[in-house]
Amino acid sequence: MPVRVQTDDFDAGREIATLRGSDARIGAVATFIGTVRDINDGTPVTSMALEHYPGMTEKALMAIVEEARGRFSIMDALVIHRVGALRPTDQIVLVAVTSAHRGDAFDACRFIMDILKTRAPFWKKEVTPAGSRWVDARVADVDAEQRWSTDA
Amino acid sequence: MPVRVQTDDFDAGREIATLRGSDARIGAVATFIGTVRDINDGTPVTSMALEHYPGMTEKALMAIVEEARGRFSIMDALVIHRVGALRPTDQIVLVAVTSAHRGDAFDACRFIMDILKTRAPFWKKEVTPAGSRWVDARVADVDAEQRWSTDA
Amino acid sequence: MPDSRTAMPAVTTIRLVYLARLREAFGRSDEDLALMVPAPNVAAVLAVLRARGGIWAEELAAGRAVRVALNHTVAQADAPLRNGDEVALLPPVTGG
Amino acid sequence: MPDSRTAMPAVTTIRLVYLARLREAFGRSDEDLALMVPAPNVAAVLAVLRARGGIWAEELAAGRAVRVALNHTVAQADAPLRNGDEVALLPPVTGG
Repeated sequence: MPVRVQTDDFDAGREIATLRGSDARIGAVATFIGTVRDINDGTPVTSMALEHYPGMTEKALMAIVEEARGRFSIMDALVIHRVGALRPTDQIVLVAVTSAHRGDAFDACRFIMDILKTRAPFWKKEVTPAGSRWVDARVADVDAEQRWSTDA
Repeated sequence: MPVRVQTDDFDAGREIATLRGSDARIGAVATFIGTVRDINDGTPVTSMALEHYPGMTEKALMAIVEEARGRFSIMDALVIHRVGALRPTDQIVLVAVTSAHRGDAFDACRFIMDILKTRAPFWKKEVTPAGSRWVDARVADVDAEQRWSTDA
Repeated sequence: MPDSRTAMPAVTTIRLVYLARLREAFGRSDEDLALMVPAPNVAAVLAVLRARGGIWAEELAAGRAVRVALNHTVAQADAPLRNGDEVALLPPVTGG
Repeated sequence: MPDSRTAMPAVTTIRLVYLARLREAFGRSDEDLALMVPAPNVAAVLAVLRARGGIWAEELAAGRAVRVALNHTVAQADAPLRNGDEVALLPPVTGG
């Protein structure tokens, strides 16, 4: 299963090693890790709650991985997304992609992150000194997704 | 020291954790790992020797990291490149970049790899069933480097 | 057997799911909704909810960035609904 | 003290380093080279090496993709040389 939604933390090194296995066709592994920052939109963030839509989440992530497979020449891909209570410096998401060459690995990894940001049903609620607030969707994320439709 | 040249293998997970430290300004970590494939240009590869130019290598890698810092908004970067005898599935190179946002992390990581491929003084000599051969520079790598000069 | 063209429209019961900010705004995470319209679709559900007025009309007003998922896949307004379907209302996502 | 404009050119001794394929082609990894030209530069070194003929002329022919590093930094043909400089000849790199 190339996608996982979990409350537990993940060990990026171990996940990458498992994804690579002993496949000697792989020449490139591109990885992205998203982490919780202690500030957002200028406001200190003390913690956050990550909520998702069980049932849809895995399906949406699988669809994104399949779309990446169709667009890029990759061997394998892994997406892990955490939910629940998270604090600054905690890991949120891992995307790892293996390929023969680096171009496809980088492209597919970035593609998966860009599409995940606008399509996967996750929501962040931040706790700040002024109370808690749902995070607003970023215009930059919509722009990043658009990039892939105009490139196509 | 953000660059290292070594014969020993590296633990990507541990290196990423060290690079991140406890810096809560980091929201994105982009990582690339290059690995030895068991085939190149259609010929099976049983092993390879990676040679470099001691004295110049660290200097060249440092210059690439500094150029990335100047171009992209990043917190930190790490480059580890192995030399010596390597076999298929072995790790060759690690590039890891931390940033507040993923765009800069991805861009800087890819930039460092693209420039490393055409400017850092490393040479691969492959052992194949037909004997050993120095690997030819790839046109695709020169193209990848060019991309950054036209973008600038 | 009555002619289907003149029969009363059957009742279509769907499951509604509200996520994140919408769950808090509406004060509930889910509910069952009985639609008594012929050929019910996603647009019909939104019309019924908007007709409740107040926060419902406000949050689901045209132009608000609410996405609808039908049985866990994003669906358009004209997607037809069947008995037992799960229809979720999703505010803009902010994962990753 | 003689006028520097009419003096004999001083000898500039540099260290040459050959990497990878070039080291194997030339059968050596390094050597010292004494240049007896005024204002010696990278181009002068290449000219001296090409004048050796054979594999030297072949590998260093114009149009061959050989890069020169002066004291560990890539240098152009007009880069001036001083006593003790390290000049390395690099075939196209293939790391990463």
